[in-house]
Amino acid sequence: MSELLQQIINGISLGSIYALIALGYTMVYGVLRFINFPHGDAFMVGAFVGYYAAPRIVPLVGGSLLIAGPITLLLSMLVCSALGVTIEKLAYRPLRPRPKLTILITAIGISLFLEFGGQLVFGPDPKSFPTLLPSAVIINTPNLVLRSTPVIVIATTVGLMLLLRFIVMKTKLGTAMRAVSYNQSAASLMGINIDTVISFTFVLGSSLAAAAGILYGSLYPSINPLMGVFPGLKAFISAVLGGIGNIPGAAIGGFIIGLIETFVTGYLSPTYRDAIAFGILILILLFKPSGILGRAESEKV
Amino acid sequence: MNSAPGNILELKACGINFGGLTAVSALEVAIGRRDLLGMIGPNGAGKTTVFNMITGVYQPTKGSVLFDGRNIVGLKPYQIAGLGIGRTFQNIRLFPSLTVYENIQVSLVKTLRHGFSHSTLQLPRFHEEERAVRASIVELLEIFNLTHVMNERATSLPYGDQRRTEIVRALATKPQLLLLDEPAAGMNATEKVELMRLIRLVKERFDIAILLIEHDMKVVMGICERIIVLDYGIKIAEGPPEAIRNNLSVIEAYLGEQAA
Amino acid sequence: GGGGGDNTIQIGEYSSLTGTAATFGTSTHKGATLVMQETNASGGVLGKQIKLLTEDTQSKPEEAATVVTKLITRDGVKAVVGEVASGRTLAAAPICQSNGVPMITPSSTNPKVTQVGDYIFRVCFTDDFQGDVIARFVHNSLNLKRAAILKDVKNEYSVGLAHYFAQSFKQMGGEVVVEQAYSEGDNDFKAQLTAIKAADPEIIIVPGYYNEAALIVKQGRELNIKVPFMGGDGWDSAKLLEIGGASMEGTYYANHYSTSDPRPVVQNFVKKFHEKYNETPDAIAALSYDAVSILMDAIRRAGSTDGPKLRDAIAATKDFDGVSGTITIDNNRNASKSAVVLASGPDDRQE
Amino acid sequence: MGVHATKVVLLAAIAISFIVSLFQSQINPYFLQIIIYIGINIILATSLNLINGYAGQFSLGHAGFMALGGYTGAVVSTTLGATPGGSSAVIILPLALVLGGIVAALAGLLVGIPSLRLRGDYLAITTLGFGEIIRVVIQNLDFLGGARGFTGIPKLTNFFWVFSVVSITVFVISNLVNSSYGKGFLAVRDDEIAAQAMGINTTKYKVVAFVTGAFFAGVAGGLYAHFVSYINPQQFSFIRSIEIVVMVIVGGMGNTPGVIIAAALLTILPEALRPIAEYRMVIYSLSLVIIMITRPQGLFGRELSLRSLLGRLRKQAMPV
Amino acid sequence: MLTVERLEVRYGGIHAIKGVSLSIARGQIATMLGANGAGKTTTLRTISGLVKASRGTIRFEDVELTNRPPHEIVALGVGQAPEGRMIFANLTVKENLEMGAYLRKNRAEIQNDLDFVFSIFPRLRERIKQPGGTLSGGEQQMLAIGRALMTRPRLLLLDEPSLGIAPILVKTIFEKIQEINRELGMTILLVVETGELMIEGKASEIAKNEGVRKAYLGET
Ligand SMILES: Nc1ncnc2c1ncn2[C@@H]1O[C@H](COP(=O)(O)OP(=O)(O)OP(=O)(O)O)[C@@H](O)[C@H]1O
Ligand SMILES: Nc1ncnc2c1ncn2[C@@H]1O[C@H](COP(=O)(O)OP(=O)(O)OP(=O)(O)O)[C@@H](O)[C@H]1O
Ligand SMILES: [Mg+2]
Ligand SMILES: [Mg+2]
Repeated sequence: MSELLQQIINGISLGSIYALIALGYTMVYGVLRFINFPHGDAFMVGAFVGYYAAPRIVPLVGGSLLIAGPITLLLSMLVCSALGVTIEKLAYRPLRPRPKLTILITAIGISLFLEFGGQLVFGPDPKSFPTLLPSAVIINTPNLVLRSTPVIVIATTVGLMLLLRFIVMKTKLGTAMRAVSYNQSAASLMGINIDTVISFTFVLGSSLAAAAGILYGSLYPSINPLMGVFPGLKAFISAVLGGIGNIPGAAIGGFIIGLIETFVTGYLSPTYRDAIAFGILILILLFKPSGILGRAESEKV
Repeated sequence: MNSAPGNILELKACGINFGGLTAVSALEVAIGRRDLLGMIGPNGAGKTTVFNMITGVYQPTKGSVLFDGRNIVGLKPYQIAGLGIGRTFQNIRLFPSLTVYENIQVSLVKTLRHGFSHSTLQLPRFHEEERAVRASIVELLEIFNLTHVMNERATSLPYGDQRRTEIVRALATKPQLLLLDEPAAGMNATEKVELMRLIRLVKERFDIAILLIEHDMKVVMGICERIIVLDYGIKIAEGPPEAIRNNLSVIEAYLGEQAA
Repeated sequence: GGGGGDNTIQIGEYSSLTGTAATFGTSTHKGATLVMQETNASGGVLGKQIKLLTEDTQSKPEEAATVVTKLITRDGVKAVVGEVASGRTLAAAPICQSNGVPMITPSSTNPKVTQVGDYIFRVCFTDDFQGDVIARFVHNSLNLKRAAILKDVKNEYSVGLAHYFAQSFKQMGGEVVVEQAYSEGDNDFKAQLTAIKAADPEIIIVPGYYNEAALIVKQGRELNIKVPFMGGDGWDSAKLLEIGGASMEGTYYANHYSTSDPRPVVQNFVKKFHEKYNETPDAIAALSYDAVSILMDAIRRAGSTDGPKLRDAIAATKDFDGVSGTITIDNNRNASKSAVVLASGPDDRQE
Repeated sequence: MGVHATKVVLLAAIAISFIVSLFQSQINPYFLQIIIYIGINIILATSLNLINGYAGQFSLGHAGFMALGGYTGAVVSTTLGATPGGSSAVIILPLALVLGGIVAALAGLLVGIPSLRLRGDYLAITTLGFGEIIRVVIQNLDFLGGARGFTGIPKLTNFFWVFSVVSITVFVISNLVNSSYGKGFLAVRDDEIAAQAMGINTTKYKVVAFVTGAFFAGVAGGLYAHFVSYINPQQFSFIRSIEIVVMVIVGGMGNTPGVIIAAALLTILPEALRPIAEYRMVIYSLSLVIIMITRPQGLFGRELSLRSLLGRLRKQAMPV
Repeated sequence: MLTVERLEVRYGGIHAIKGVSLSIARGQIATMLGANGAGKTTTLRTISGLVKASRGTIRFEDVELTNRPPHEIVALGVGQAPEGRMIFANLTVKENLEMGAYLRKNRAEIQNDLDFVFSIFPRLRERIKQPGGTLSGGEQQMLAIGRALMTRPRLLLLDEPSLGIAPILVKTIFEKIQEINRELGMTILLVVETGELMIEGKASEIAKNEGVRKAYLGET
C-alpha cells in the first residue's frame, strides 16, 4: 500500500519535470507549428548557466538560497531567451515561408550543434549541480518519503501552466500568438508584427526551458551536455500525448507519461518500460488522434 | 430500392446536423441521367453540405443517398468516386505540387488495370496503358483549352484556369454524375460565357448528369434545365428557370428585388 | 604513410571523444597520451618516436568499425588501442583480426571481445571475473545473502556484469530478490528503488556507470533505503563522490586499482597524470595507460612492429607491473590479475 | 525503344556493379567501406523518400525497419552457416536480404495502420515509438544477443550486392512514382480529401508506401549487418532514423536524384571532417543548418528531378 | 492618397506584374478591372506588403510603403480583405473580427464597428461562436470583409468582395461600400470582375483613370 503511494509520488514528481519541459515544446509548437528540437538542449544550457552562476551568486547574497535561487533562475532565463531569440532570428526566420520539415531539419542541426558544442565548451563529463532548492523532508516514514524538491517542482509546473494559459487565452499578445499560429499572412494584415510575436514566443519557450533546467538540476544533481536528449524526447512525447499546442494538454501528458513509466517500472517489466510507454501512447493516439486535449483542425471542404 | 429507373441520384429525406446546427433537413432531390440541375440558395443554406453528403465527405445523420438505385451512405469518398460521382470544390483543391497534367493523371488512377507490380516492373501492359492515359489527358486538356499550361504547377495558374482544371480533373474520373461547386466564381464575363459553353459541351459529349451550385444567375439561368432552391437547409422551391426567377419566396430569400 | 620508413611508429587509438560515452573516451585518451609522451621523452621504442593517431567514435559502434578500418588501411597503424565499451570494441575487433593488426582494449570487459580472434587482447579483467569478485565480497566479506540488482539494460557491460554477479552469487547460496533495470540517460530511479525497497534486500548491486550510480544511491538514500550499494569498475570516478555526496557512505565497488596503492608505478602515474591534466585519474585512464604501456613493452620485446611478431609478444606478456595490477596475458588473451574492492570514503579495503 | 530505357539502365547498373566488384580488392578498404555505407544510405534514404517525400507520411521509424531486416538476415545466414567467399553465399545472402525485407515489410504494414488515423507530428511520434519498441524488444531477446549485440555475422556484403540493391531500389521507386499509378502517392501527400474525391484509396496508398519503404529499409539492414558483421540494438535508435530523414530533406522531398546525392554527401561529410576531430560534429551540424538556410528546397530544388528527366525521355519516345 | 508607380513583381521566375501605375485621391472609390491573371490580386498584395515589389514605388499619404512589412502598413491605415479570405480557421467568428481590431484601443468604437459589421452581415451574428474554418464559403467571405472593416483603415482594399456571395447580398455589399465611403470617409480600392461594375458615379470615373486603365490592360 505504502509502496503504491510512494510510486504515485514518484510518478507525479517525474511527470512534473516532463510536464515542465513539455510546456516549452507546446508553446513554440502552438505558434509556429513545428517541433522545436533544440528545446531539450536549451534546457541543458539553462542548467549549465545555473551550474556556473550559482556558486558566484550564492556568496554575493550572503549564502541565502532564498535570494540566490531566484536570481540564478532569472539569469538562466535571460541567457536562454537570448539564445532562443538568436536561434530563431538566424536559423528559423529565413525559412519561415518554407515547408515545416525544412525548419525541422534546421532545428535538428541546431540541436546537434548545441549538444556537441556543449561537449566542447563544458566538457563531456557530468557536473554536480549546486544545491539551490531546499530539500526539506515533508513526509518521512520508513516506507513513505516526500521531500520538498518535487513539491516545489510540481507547484512551479502548475503555476507556469496557469500563467501561460492566461497569457495565451487572455492577453492581447496571446491572441496575436494564436492568430499567427493559424495564418501568418492574415495575422500581419491585422497589424500584428509577426516577428515580435514569434520572438516573444521564443522568449517564453526558452525561459521555460531554463526554468526546467534549473529545477531538473536541483532534482537530479548531475548535469552534462547531453542531458537534454532523453528528457526532451519524453517531454515531446508528453506534449504530443496531451495534444501538441495545448498548454494544459502538455502538463497532463507529462504527468501521464511520468506515471506510466513509474508504474511500468515498479510493477511490470522495467526492461520494457520504454516499449510499454510507447505502446500506451500509440494506443491512446489511435483513439484520440490529436492527443488527449488536442482539437482536430476543423477543415471545411 | 424503389428508385425511378431514369434517376442517377436520389436524396431521400436527407439531413445533417453539426452540433446543434441543422445544416440540411429532410431534403428530397432526384436527378435524371441527363439532367443539368442547378442548386442555388443564400450563403450558408447548405448547398455545399449536400455535395459533401453525396460524396461521402460528411455522413448524413438522416435519410439515404441512392446512386443508380444503390444506397451509398456509409461508403468511403473514394468508393463513391469509383462508382461514378465526380466533383469540384468551392475552395479550389488542386494538388499544389503537381502540374496540371499530373493533377488530371491522378483522376485516371482508378481506371487503371495495372497497379503496383506492373508499374514497378514496367510490364508491357503498363506501357500500353500509360500511352492511353496520356492520350486521354491530352484530349481533355484540348477540349478545355488548357494544353498550353499542361506542365505548369496547377496552383500557380490564375483563378479561372484553376477552376477549369478542377472541372477537367473531375471529368477525368469518368463520372456519370458531375457535381460543380461554384465553377464560375472568380471568372470574368467572357470566361463565364465560355464556361457555360463548356458545361453544355461536357454534358453532351460525355453524356452525363450535372448538378451545379452557382451564385451567378446568368450562368444558372442560362444553362440549367431545372433549379432547386435551398434556404436554411430546406428546399424552398424547385422548377424551371423562369418559375424560379419569378418565385416570390426565392426572390425574397435569395435573388433580391432586382433579379439578374 | 606507414610507420616503417620514417622515424615514427604509428599506433591507432579509437575512443568516444564525443557522444554519450565521451567522458570515458576522453579518460582513455588522456591515459594513452601520457604513455606516448613518456615513451617519446625517454627516446621512443626501437629508436623511433611513437605517434598516436586518435579517432573519435562518437560513442557509436558503426563509427568504431569505420575509424578502425581507416586507421589500419589508410594510416597504416601497427597496432590499435580501444575502446571503453564492449559494443564498440566488438564492432572493431573483426577488422583488426582480419587485417592482422594487434588490438588491445583497455576496458572492454565482455568475454566475447577476445574470442574474436588471436589478435585481440585486453588488459582489464572480464565481467565474469568481476561479477564473481563482487559476489564473493558480498557473500563472504559483508556476509549478506539477499541482493537486489539494478542494471542498465541499454548497456552491454551492465547487463553482462549483472548476469555474472547473479550467477556466482546464486552458486554461493545467495539470493537475488529482485532485478530492476534502467536505460542509459535516465536520471530518475525512484520507481525502481521503491520496488527494490519493497523486496527488502540486504544489499543493492548497481553494475553501471558512476553518473547513474551516484544518482541511484542518492535517490535511494532519499527514499530511506539504508542498505549498502555496490558496483563495479564503472563506478570509478572522482565524480562519484562529487555527485553522490554524503549519500555515498556505505557503498562499495570493485575496481582495477586504487590511487592509494603505494606501488611506485601507481604513485608515479597518479602524480604525472595530475601534473598534466590537473585531475585524479580514474580506472579507465589507468587501464588505457596500461594497455599502451604493454604495447610499448611488447614492441620492444618483439623488436619489430610486424603483425604476427607483435601479436606473439603481447601474448607473451607476463607479470607486467601495471598501474592496475600485475598483468599476465593468459591463453585466452585476457589479463589475469587481481581486483580491489573500494569502500567509499578515505579508507579502502583490498580483497 | 526508349520506353524500356529504365530497364536498360537498371541492367547496366547491375552489370557495372558486378564489374567493379571484381576489382574491389584494389580499392582501399576504408574508401570501400565509405562507398558501401553510401550505398546503404542511398537505399535507406530513397525508400524513406517514398514514405516521407512522395506519400507525405512523416515517418521517424526507419531505423526500426532496418533493425528488423538486419537481425532477420543475421539469423538466416548464421543459421544456414554461410561463409564469406563461399559459393553458398550467392544464395544465402539474397535469401537473408529478402527475408529481412519481408519481416520489415510486415512491420511496415503494422506501422502503416496508425497512419490511417494519424497525421503529421502525431504520426511521427507514433512511428518513432514503433521503431523504439522494435529496438527495446530486440534488446531483451537473448537469442539475438540482447544489449550485447549479435556477433559473428558472415561478411557477405560487397560492392556488387550493395549497388545491385541500390539500382533495384531506385528503379522500383522511381518507376513507381513516375507511373500513373504512382501519382496516387503524390495526391495523398498534397490533399487527401481531394485525392479521395478523385477515387484514390488513400488508405491503400499509405500502407503501400509504408510496406514498400519498410521492405527496402529491411534489405538495407541486411546488407549492413552482413557488412559490419556485428550489430547491436543501439545502432538502430531513433537518432539513426533522424539521420535518414535529414538525408531525404536535404536532398529535397520527393526528389530521388537529390536524395541520392544528399545520402552520399551526408555520408562523406563527417568522414571528410575527421581531421578536425572534436570539432567535427559541431561543424557538421552547422553545415546542416547552413545548407537548409541556403537551399531550403533541398540541395537541388526542383531543377534536378528524375521526373523531369524521365518526362523528357518519355516525350521523345512516345508520339502523342 | 495612394500613388503606385511602375510597380513590378515577380514570383520566382514569373513576371506577375510589369509596371503598374495608379493613383487614388482621398475619399474616392477606385475600381480595378482586369482580365484573369492580369495581376490585380498581386497589386493589392504588394500594396499591403504581403508580396515584395521587385521594382517601383508605393506611397500612401506621402509615406513610402514599398516593401515595408504588412503590420506597419496596416498601422498606417491600409486594410485589406484578401483574395482567398485567409480566415483564422480555429478562431471563432467573434475572435476573427476582434483580431481585425488588434491595433485599436477604444473599446466603445470597436463594439460599434462590430455592430456595424453584424448589421451588414446578420448571418455572422448567427454564427458568432462557430470556428471560422467551418463557415460556408460565402460566410467566410463576409467574415473576411467584416474583419478588414474592423481594422478601421483609411484606405480599404477589397479583392473581389462579392466572390461566392448570394445575389441578394451582393447588392447590399456594394451599397454598404458606398455608405462606408460616404459616411466614414474611407477611401476604397476595389477589385471586381469585369461586367460586374455596380458602383455608379464617382467610381466609374476612377475606372477611366489613367493608372487604373493601365492596370486593367495589364500589359498582357
Ligand atoms: N463542419 C461543419 N461544422 C459546423 N458547421 C458547418 C460545417 N460545415 C458547414 N457548416 C454550416 O452549415 C451551413 C451550410 O454550409 P454550406 O457550406 O453547405 O453552405 P452553402 O450553401 O454552400 O453556402 P455558400 O453559398 O456560402 O457556399 C453553414 O451555415 C455552415 O456554417
Ligand atoms: N504564388 C504564385 N506563384 C506563381 N505565380 C503566381 C502566384 N500568384 C499569382 N501568380 C501569377 O501571377 C499572375 C497574376 O496573378 P494575380 O492573381 O495577381 O491575377 P488577378 O488579376 O488577380 O487574377 P484573377 O482574376 O484570377 O484573380 C498570374 O499569371 C498568376 O498565374
Ligand atoms: Mg458552398
Ligand atoms: Mg485575383
